[in-house]
Amino acid sequence: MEQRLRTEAKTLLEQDKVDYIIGFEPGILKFTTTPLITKDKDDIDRLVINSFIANNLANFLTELKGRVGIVAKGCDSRSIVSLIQDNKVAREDVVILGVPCPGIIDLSKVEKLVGKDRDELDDIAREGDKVVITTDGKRNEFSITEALFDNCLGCELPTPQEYDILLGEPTSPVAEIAASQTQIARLKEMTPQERWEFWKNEFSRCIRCYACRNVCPACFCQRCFVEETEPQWALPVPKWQDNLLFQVVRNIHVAGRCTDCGECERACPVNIPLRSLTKEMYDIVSDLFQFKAGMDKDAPPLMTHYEQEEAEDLVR
Amino acid sequence: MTKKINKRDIGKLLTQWNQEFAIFVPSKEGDTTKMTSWDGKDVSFLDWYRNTVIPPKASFFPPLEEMFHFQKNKGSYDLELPASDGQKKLIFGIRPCDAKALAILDMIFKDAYEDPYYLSKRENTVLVGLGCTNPYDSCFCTSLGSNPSDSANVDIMLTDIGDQFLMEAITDKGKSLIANTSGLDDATEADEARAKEAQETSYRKVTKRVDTKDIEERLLSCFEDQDYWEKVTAKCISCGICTFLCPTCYCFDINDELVKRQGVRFRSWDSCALPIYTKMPMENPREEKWQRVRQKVCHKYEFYPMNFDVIACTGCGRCIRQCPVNWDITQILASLPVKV
Amino acid sequence: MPVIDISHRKKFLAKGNVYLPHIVVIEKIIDETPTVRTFHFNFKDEKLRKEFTFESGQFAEFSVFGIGEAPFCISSSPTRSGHLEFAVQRVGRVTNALHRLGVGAEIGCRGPYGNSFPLDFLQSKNLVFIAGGIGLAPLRALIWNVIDNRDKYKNIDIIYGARSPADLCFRYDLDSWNKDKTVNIVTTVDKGDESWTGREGFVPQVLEQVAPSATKAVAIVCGPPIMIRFTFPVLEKLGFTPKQVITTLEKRMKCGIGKCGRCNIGNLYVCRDGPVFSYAQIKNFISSEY
Amino acid sequence: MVRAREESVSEPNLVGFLCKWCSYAGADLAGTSRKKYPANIKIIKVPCSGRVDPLFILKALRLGFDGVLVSGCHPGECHYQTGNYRARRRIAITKKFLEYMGIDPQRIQASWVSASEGGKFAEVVTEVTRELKEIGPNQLFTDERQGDGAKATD
Repeated sequence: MEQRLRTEAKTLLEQDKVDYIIGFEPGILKFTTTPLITKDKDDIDRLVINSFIANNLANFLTELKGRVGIVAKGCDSRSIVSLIQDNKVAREDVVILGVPCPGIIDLSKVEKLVGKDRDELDDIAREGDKVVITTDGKRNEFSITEALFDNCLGCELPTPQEYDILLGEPTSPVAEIAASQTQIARLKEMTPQERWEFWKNEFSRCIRCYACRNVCPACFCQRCFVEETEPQWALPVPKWQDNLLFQVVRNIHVAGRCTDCGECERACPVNIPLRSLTKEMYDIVSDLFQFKAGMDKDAPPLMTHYEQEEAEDLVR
Repeated sequence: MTKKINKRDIGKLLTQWNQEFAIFVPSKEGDTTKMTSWDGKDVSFLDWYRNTVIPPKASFFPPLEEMFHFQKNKGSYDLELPASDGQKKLIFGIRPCDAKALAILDMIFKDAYEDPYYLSKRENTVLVGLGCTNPYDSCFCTSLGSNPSDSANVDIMLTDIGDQFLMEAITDKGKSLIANTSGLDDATEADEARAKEAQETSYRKVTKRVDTKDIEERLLSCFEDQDYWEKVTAKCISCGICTFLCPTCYCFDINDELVKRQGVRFRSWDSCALPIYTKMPMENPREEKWQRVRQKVCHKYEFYPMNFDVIACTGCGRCIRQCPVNWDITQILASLPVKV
Repeated sequence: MPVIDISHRKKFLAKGNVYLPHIVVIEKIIDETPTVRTFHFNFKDEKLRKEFTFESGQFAEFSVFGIGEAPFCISSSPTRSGHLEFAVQRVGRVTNALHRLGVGAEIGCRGPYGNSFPLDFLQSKNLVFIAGGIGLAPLRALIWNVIDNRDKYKNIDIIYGARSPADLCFRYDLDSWNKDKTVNIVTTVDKGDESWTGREGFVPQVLEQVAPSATKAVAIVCGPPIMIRFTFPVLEKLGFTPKQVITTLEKRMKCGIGKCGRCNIGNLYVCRDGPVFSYAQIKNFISSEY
Repeated sequence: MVRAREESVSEPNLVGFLCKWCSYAGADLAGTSRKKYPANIKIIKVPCSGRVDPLFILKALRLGFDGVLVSGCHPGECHYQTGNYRARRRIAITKKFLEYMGIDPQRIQASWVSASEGGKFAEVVTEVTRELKEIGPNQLFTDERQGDGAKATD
């Protein structure tokens, strides 16, 4: 797949079909990858596809000017489609290099499985439905479902639906829906007061670095409401009340655009379980309006559309 | 005056110190780690602690701090400074890189005008350092004039020598504390030899490097090279992680809140990575991402040294470990297009 | 490092805490333009009212409690006692709040901060003041100082521009300076209206036309960044060396004392090492950051 | 309209975002036709219920209001054709999502009130006020410093 990607990417640049290629290259740290955004053919040989290509590269599309060839997993391709639906990206300006995605390995889960930090591990290898983590020369086998990101476990469409070039054979979902929802299920068992306390507690840790927002392809506003000063909607300081307000409103604002890619939670430096918010919103939108983000580039976006008869029971 | 203490007696030692000090130790909060108030018994951090995600600067320069209160009274205002608790504090287990970072922060907070909030906490606190035995692959302190066992910026330094910690008093503060602490054994020459060996082993474990030679000149020479900066910052997402979690970053914002005639002025962490940081109504001098990243790199490696003769980076590696896109400052410093 | 002695600036700290403002009272408000107001103010504290001193070019941090704090230069001259002044253009949260205040309102003030115009260096020189819009405010603090010590300085040229005739600030000052025959004032607007009989054109262009001599002269420049950017090359063309050009800059500031970080130009902080700079000091960094 | 909170601790504070074409006129009519309804509502006129960003709702709760009412034209009667349909989607997801966060969904209310429905407006406000009284004051965003859930009504 990697070789195919390099060939295709090089061709796209050489034939001047795109101005940029966005993909992944190995990160400096073990078991990491990092986005590669380049115009230069010589960089193409650094492109990789492996079990650690976590970033949602669609995030960079709204920033780059020009035609872009972009490596996209299932969830990323839906983010791209969502951007097309919102007229933030023109379909003809992107060449989607689709990666059928078997799921991405969550390093923090791996660390917990073996009780060691990432840099103390010798190897992490995926072998079918197993993951083999080698530490101190010893092989530790686990089911892959224990090592994938929660959102990968619940992923509905691991193979991009929208692509120009599909780099491999379509894959089927891992479909561990329950496992992907354990945190949400736990929250739903709580009383409303307990849930509010839970979130209050989580958001008192927030340092307002805005990584969740900046890493999110659906958060493309030129100016975010938290930066408004007249009126000042939220204090620009890390008080839990304002942290919580920011995140709740952010979730409402990206409803119907969020594809459950899990980037916000992965980026959060203080490990707030943000996906327990985004995924719930994803489900609410799906239940109420049978809408799933980024499925159909020709469908109108959730919030610009309506049906005559819907959600009427919530209005007096 | 070198002492030693059994690792299993650390709980007792902290209990003893707790009489006089509020003790702060590395703690887990959710999946993140920071220095928090010791609960009086848990010393399990000795097993898992490598370094905290939130740097210890937060104990002196918190993410959110009340500067003063104000009360509105028929159009008049009464201002009131927050009462200082006067409580003496002890941070147990601070890493050499973070202790050095505090020494770096002292310079800016003492410069010209003294910053009363930071300095009062600093004066009130004893730092007990703990040498690293297991640095991260992202650590590069040895390139910045420090090392995993550096005792230069703490009051008391602990070195892991197996079942025990060697305990050295570094400052007068540290000496008097150790003199008043019971239950410590004198370290033998063999202990000190073991410590030295352990320190050398740790030193070798730090493998990441940056070349800081002529760094100020090199950065100045490519300051205007927009193409270069654009290329190396393309993947940055302009979040505040690398700066907020940097132990030497000190930028802050000041904001008011007024509810029912009771007001507070806050100071909170701010970041040069965020566009709004420098935004003026008509103009933003650092509108573009590459300008902001350049500012971050240059501030640490060029401007701070120009003002205070020290690089404002201690090689703790947090910015590399925590970056959502794995941006690496050492790569930038290594790839500067130097024009001779 | 640029060790600067600022001990004289620390005289007026409230309770020894540099961030704690003093309470000042607004005594008079003058509408300069539709968006600019001058506030006359004085300290609530009797003692401070008598003892407070500052130098031309310095600024202070003013707060509207509950809204926030912003820096403004003190636009009156230390040679004129009785009250202090600052001028505010309505552009953001704090400035809007200031414009909503009336006479008698209490606001916070801490300062004075920053350096000041180098009076010794300016002595016995020809002075060319170049200002745009509200940029005249800090220069005004110096111009009055110079006029009150007229014999110490040589010729004075003032080139002042604004977007439109209605945007010209301190017209009452321009009128009174104009009475002095040794002061040459040129006003210009980007675009005039029916009643405007003066010059039209941007400040840098008008400067080029007026072409003041660089011999034994110092140019003192203040205005929006775009004006400053285009003025420097013109001055260079007229023969002014970087050392002969002095400017006072504005950046987003919060703390006012060189700590919060945002107002730097290279290693210099506008609030602590400035706001008054010679072009020679900042030219390394200014092109892509100001 | 600012009540002394101390006098009536249990009286809920409600903010209403009313569409200027229908519900605001409906409220006006309720007033002029002397329909009785609780004075607990603070009314903010908006050009259309579609103007109400869920942010407004959160901000009102953050400021300590006990409930928020968004009221617009009946479906099919929007002055701008579709504004109220969009409002309906927004309110639906906001209500569901806030419920998940642990906020009582009754704090977020929506109604369709036309310019001629002064009576309905009075009924809605009466009903909502009663419900808010039942669920008690909004303490969601209070913390130690603000004590009793201070209102930023001044």
